[in-house]
Amino acid sequence: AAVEKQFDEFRHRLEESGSLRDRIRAVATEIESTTRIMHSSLLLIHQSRPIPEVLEKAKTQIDVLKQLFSQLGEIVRESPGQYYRYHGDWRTEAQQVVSLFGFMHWLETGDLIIHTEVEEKLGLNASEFGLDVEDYLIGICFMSNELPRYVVNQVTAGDYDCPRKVLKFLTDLHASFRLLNLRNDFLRKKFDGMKYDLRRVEEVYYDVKIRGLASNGDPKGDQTIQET
Amino acid sequence: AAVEKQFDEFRHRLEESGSLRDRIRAVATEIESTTRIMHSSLLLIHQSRPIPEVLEKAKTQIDVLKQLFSQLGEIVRESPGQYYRYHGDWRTEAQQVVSLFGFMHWLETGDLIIHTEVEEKLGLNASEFGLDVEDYLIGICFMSNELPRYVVNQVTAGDYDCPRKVLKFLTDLHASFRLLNLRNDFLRKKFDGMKYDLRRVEEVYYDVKIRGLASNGDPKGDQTIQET
Amino acid sequence: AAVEKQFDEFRHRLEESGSLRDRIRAVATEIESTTRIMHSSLLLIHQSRPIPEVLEKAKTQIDVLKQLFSQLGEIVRESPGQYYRYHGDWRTEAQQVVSLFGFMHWLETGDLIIHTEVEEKLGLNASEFGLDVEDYLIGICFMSNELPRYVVNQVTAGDYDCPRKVLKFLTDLHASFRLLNLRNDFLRKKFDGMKYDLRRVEEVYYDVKIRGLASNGDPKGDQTIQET
Amino acid sequence: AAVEKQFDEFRHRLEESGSLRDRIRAVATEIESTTRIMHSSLLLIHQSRPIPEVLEKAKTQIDVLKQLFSQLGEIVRESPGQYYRYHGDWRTEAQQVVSLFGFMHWLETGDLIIHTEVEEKLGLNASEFGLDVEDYLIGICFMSNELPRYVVNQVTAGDYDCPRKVLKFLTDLHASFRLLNLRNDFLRKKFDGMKYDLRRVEEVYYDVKIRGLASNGDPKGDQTIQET
Amino acid sequence: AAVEKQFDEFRHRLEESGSLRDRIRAVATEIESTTRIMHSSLLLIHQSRPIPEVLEKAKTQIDVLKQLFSQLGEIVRESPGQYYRYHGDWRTEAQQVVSLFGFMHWLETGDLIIHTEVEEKLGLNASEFGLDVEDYLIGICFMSNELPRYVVNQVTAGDYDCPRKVLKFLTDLHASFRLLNLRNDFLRKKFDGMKYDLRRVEEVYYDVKIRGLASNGDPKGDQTIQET
Amino acid sequence: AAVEKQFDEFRHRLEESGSLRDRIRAVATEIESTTRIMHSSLLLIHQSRPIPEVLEKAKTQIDVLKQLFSQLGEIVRESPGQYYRYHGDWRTEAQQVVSLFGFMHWLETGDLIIHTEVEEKLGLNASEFGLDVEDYLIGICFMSNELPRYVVNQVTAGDYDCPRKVLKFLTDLHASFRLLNLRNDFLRKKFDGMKYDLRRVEEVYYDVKIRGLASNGDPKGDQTIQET
Amino acid sequence: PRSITTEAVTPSSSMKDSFSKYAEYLNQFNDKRERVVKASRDITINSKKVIFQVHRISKNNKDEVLEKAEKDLSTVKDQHIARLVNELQGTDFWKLRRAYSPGIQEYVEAATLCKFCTAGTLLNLDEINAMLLPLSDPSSEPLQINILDYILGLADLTGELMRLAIGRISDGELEYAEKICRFVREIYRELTLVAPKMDDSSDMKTKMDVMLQSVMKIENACFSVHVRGSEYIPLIGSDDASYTLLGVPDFE
Amino acid sequence: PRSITTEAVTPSSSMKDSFSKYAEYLNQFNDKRERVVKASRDITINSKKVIFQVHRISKNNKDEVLEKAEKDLSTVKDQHIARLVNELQGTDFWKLRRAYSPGIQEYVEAATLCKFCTAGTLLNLDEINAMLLPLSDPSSEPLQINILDYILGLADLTGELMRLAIGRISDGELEYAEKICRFVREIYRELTLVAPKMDDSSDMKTKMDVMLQSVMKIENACFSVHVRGSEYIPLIGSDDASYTLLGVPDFE
Ligand SMILES: [Mn+2]
Ligand SMILES: [Mn+2]
Repeated sequence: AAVEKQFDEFRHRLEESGSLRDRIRAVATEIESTTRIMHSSLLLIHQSRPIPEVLEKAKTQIDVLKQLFSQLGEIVRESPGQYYRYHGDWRTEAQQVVSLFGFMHWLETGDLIIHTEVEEKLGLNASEFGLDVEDYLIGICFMSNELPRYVVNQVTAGDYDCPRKVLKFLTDLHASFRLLNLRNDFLRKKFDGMKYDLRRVEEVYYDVKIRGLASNGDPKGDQTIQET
Repeated sequence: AAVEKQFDEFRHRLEESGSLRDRIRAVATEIESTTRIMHSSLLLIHQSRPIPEVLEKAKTQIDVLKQLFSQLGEIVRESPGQYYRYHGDWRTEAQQVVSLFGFMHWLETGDLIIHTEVEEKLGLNASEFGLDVEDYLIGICFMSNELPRYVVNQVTAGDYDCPRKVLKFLTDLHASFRLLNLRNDFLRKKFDGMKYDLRRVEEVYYDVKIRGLASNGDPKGDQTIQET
Repeated sequence: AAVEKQFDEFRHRLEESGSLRDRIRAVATEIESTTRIMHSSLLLIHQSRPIPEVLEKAKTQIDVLKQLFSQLGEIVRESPGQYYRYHGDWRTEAQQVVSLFGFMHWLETGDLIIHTEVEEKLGLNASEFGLDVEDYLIGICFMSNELPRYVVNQVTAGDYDCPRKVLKFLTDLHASFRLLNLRNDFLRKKFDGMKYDLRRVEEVYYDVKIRGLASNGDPKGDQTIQET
Repeated sequence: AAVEKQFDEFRHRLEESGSLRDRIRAVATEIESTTRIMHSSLLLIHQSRPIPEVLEKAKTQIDVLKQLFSQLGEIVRESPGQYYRYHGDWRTEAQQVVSLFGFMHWLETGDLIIHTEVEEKLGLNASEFGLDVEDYLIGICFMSNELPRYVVNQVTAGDYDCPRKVLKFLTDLHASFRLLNLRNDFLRKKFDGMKYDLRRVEEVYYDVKIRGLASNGDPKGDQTIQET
Repeated sequence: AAVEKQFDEFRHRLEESGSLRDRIRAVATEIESTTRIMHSSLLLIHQSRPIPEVLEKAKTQIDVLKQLFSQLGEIVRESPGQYYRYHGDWRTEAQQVVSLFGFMHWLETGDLIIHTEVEEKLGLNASEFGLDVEDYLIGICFMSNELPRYVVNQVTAGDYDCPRKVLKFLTDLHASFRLLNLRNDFLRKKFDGMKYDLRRVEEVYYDVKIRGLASNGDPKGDQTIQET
Repeated sequence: AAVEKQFDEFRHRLEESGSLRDRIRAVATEIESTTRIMHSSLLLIHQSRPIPEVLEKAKTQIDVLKQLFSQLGEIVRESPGQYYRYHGDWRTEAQQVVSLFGFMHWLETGDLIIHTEVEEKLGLNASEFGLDVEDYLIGICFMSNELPRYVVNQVTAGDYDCPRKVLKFLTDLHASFRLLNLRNDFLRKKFDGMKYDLRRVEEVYYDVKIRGLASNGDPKGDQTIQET
Repeated sequence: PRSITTEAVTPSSSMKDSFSKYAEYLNQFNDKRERVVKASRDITINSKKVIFQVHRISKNNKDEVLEKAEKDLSTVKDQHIARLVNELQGTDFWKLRRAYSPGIQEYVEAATLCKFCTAGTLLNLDEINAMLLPLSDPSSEPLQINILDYILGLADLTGELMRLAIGRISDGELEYAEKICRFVREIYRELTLVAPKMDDSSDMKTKMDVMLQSVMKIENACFSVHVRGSEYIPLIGSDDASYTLLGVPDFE
Repeated sequence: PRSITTEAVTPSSSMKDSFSKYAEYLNQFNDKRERVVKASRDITINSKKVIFQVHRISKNNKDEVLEKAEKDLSTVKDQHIARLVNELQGTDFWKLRRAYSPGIQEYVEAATLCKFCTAGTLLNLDEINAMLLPLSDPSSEPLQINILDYILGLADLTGELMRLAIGRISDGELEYAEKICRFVREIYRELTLVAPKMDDSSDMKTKMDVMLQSVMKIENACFSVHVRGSEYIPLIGSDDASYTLLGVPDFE
């Protein structure tokens, strides 16, 4: 009977955590679908729509995401100290959010969004329900993958100053990543991909440069990216 | 005796469905072989043969396919309400047919072939024996995979207007697909692949544009993609 | 516009079939969990609990299952003629139900449950939403796998007549299956496994017989298996 | 043109050998289905049906097999010197035939069927289209796997002399196989399995002996196995 | 005694075929090791060493191979009509030989080596001990896999005419293969891979062409691929 | 050139170790074939041939084995400090030797052969080329697997004292093995098998005992095994 | 000569600051993971030794053998689990679970085996966790074994109990074996309902299959003793009714 | 009541003696294996850190970056490999190879990478082994890395060199990248003849495939720079001949 009682309790607790997981998955699915909409809006940037217009449309989803992450946090807090038990169920979605926020932030400011800024935008509180550092870093790698495409399409549309700015940004970002000792194979693989993004942007910059299309032939020490 | 009778009947039914499946497989194999011939003819497009000539040759197989699908329909209708029981046995072939018809239609008209047009060409009747929507969509994804190669070879052969047209088509197609809420399945994976086709075509358009090879010759400020 | 309209409709249809599948999976999960409870009750048979008591407990789940299959039928009927499109989503569960019903039926009557009896118990109607024949047969194979263990434990508990009865039953069942022309598939593999069940029961019967423990007590010249 | 001509010829030859293989597979499938029927008849031996009756029924298939092997031979002879090119397509079936013929022969005569006897029964001619020696040996191993089951069921049915006879036969067979230098391959693995058959038969003989059930009734000092 | 005699004979035959196989494997291992040396020499082509020098070094192995294939032929002829029994033991090596000879021949002449030319170089006699057609075709596919890498490295070394020539060759080769009706087997899979080689070479040709690096220097309207 | 030189040397050394391995494998194959002959002779023990006669025949192979192990030792000593590099190539054979020697030793003396005794019989010198302890232990487990069969056949042949002696021995051996802390999964699995051997021997002992066939009803403290 | 590329190989200082924080975090975290893996390996190897010690029991030496096993088991706890607790102090236990789970499972296996042999009952998760409490610093949340690792360890326990049962039958302790059989059956039955709800149930599915094999091995062994024992009375006709096959009157 | 089974739960004393020897041997050996595994893990993790340090080089900080890498590398040797050497003292190095091979391979990868970056040459096996000599007690046979582990480490080196080459191209050091390309090609070519002769060549076969991918990635990158660079002169017509695409006059 003691045995039976213990296992009854186990079943109960596992059912509880199972239903918790179901609720987490349901929210994660909504996050996923919201990021798809956001991504869809941002894609118009490749068709040379004006940045403010594109951003405005994408930003309408931020509140939705904030709301969803607040739900997620509440669910996860029901089971204190078990953040990482369920982490696998929403981390892909969180990485995608980082990637989109990072891209929008860069479009607006020319800077890298930092870890705490993402937490802030999502209304997260690191001490209770924060954003995992590796997820942040992976999301930034995903953002980097979008940049070559952006540069190519901007040049096609006649914006010849874009390669220089992106190149500066990506060079800095790449150098920053090199400070990390990566172990995690997935993150390392993503970081390897960033090298190719950097190369591609350099090539475009070169194409523009040799044709005398770049507005300012001297990329050295230029800090004017933020000025845009 | 009830048991014996039951197993007698089972044997009968299993033999029936087994032979039905054999017949379906036989027709599917012929469809496969016909699409190979058709594909083979279409491949000449990459060697810059004139479109009408290439299409004409490929079209000779349409009637063969129509005939084969009519056979398929008859077999499947023998077993009413069980279309999806045997669906797995011919769906790869159906997707290939969609892909080829879609490519030919685009070459001829510049438009996307729609679902009912494929059914029509194959003499199918949706209410009895139609084309599954997912098969149609997967076939369209396969068609998209052919486009980057086509663009590359057209530019090599001196047709510098092709990238712009293909890019317009593919951008629209991609946007249409984004409207669908795809589950995490095979179709989703194929659609995710379409992104790479799009990116490659953008790159070719960029190459042509920056070298002033695009029809309007002016690499600056061209907004003609949107205007179309 | 034709394209747009088409994709609108596709989205609609894909969402419909996606949500149908979700609902089917939800019911299938409940069926699975109910069969687990049933199975768990039936396991007590190996601890020599009296058959009526064990069966009574297990039977309390039959109505739950009937109810769930009725839900399943309703969902599937929403999409007429597409039974086999979604079949893969509940067939494992259906096989498990057959296995359990078959075992209970045998414990009660000594006979094989037949296909229509399972349908009846589940309230299914073959013309609308029936039990697939292959699922029935696979379920019966699963049931056969339980018998050697049952025989061993019954003998240990002092029931020396059990091996003879099970052997008779299993020999007949095996012979019935041999009448079917099975393809080289999952069912064939399961059926090939039945041979080992048969062999094990023969060995147990041998052990009992050679020690004169079989009901008629006389290890010599007993031909009663054949006489039944 | 030389290239083209070459490929024309290749296509021709590949089609030929493809269709040959299809025809071989078709005959092999029929052989497989005939051996299933034969095996099904022979299974009654485990239910203590009289040997002559069982054999008679099984023998009705011999002519069918002979006929099928004659077809096989004709097909294979179309492509002289390529027996082993297609060998893999029918060898499992041939091994099964050897196993069944061997078992029947042993039931009738108590002796091992020899290689040429199988060829003869199948109407094969070693110089043109014979039975591969390894297939013969593997088939004999399969036959040995049936013997423990046969002995167990015979003893259950009261035939206490059977274990002694089978043990004698299997000991001899095992000793004969030991004379071969087997490579580490499939045959070796099958032969290693024969050891278990032998051990099981020894155990049954022991059971019968120690209980004084063996024909001479005296469990002490009996050396009759060697005397036979 | 008949049994004993039979097993004596079996032992003899199994030992014979076992030792034959051992000897074949020994020669095949030497062939493998010779082709490795040859391959290793050919790899220098990617470092832009002059073709004649590279070929000369590789050719020193041809006589070794001829010698080894003559040994192989002698061994196989000991067992007439059983070419295909042992075929699996050397076919991978033969395919590799075809691949290397094909690449060398193409480097020298720009043409495809044909089946009989390979046989000739190896001193094979189709009527006694020839080269299997499928092995020839698979070997040619392997050769095709080497070409994209070669083209890339040649362009880097400044040979801008290479892509055009390779593209012409590969397009023809691919077209020839399409004439074959391949079964769904290993060869089919290898051939499907050739498509990717072709696509990669097209891309390299595109890169060269669009920059006006191709020999005729004029990126516009060049149709010279077709003219050859 | 330094690189080249290093790799030349590597190739040389690897070829050396490759040929060393070949020679080891050749000797191991001969050991294997000698143990098969030895095993074959020992198998006659199951047919109740007198122990001295059986042993005498088996012992003729000891010198052959000693000779082969001396060759093995010489080869391995060519490459000092690399015993365990090649160990995997002969360990199965060494285990088999231990098993056979252990069985023979037990038949002769009733005692367990100890590790150093095996080394001695094989002329091994632990400091140079010894017998691995795990191989010894695994070999002893293999020996234990033979004992139930031996007991069964001895009783069948009328030797009713055998079960008691074997039981005593196996009980001791099992208790000794329990002193080990096993990690190696293979050895542990083999040791698990010994439990079943022990059980089987007990069962036979019991069978003999309850029928009053055992010569001496009291198995306690009996040290008379050596007296035989 | 000019160069086209940027010279900015050093990132802007704010970005650099953020990234040195990330770098420090990753370095420390990976080092901790390594230490946890090592503690887990030590727990595994020493728990295995305890299990072997338990398998050394026979009819007459139960007390001493089990006493030693229990002593060794508490050494595992005090030395190696304590190290683990120390490392994990203050981190989310789930984040490094994959690094220490194997050791914990093996410890559960050893602890429940000891308990069954001494008391004949199942050591509850709460009981194990209560024993771990003193290892933790009272100020921070204590390390507690989670349900999943406990159940995974329990699944392996049944394999050890199978070995124990076969051994007990050999030693004549048939009733002991039957007791094990009932116990293992009960665990198996309870787990059938719990297993599918585990976080990663595919692993558990395999373990359930192995467990059923173990149950059946014990059942077959009991069956075999039973049918063999049945021959005793008719053949010898002894009046000593307690003379069963491998009677173990001295068990308990 | 009588019992039929033997009571002899204690083995005969001579058998027991032999088995306690075997038991002691196995215990000690397994403990040693555990310690070796742990040392190997430490070697791996710290060698990986060295590799990351090397990847931090850029055009202007080569010396300082590589200096630190070399320093860290010798710490790995003096601290962790020394532990390994100490454990293995006097045992057959091959017996425990599987336990320490991963660490040694990673060390080879790190050491050869450093050497290539500082000297542009391949660090030979003999050179590595010479550096390990001082770690061993002169009285016993010194630990020497075997060919197999060296080659397996070298195979992984090409992956790191590929990453390095892509990075160098980004930094404008095209010649450096071409140098890597030649170096990796040479290693690949040499290994084609060596790989099939390895003790376990199936592992190596996979590594060879990956290596060819790496070679081709570098070649494709060089190709891409080359064709792009070709456009420069015709369009600008500059007389500055040294103005190549990503010219790196300051490399060497
Ligand atoms: Mn365990
Ligand atoms: Mn690495």
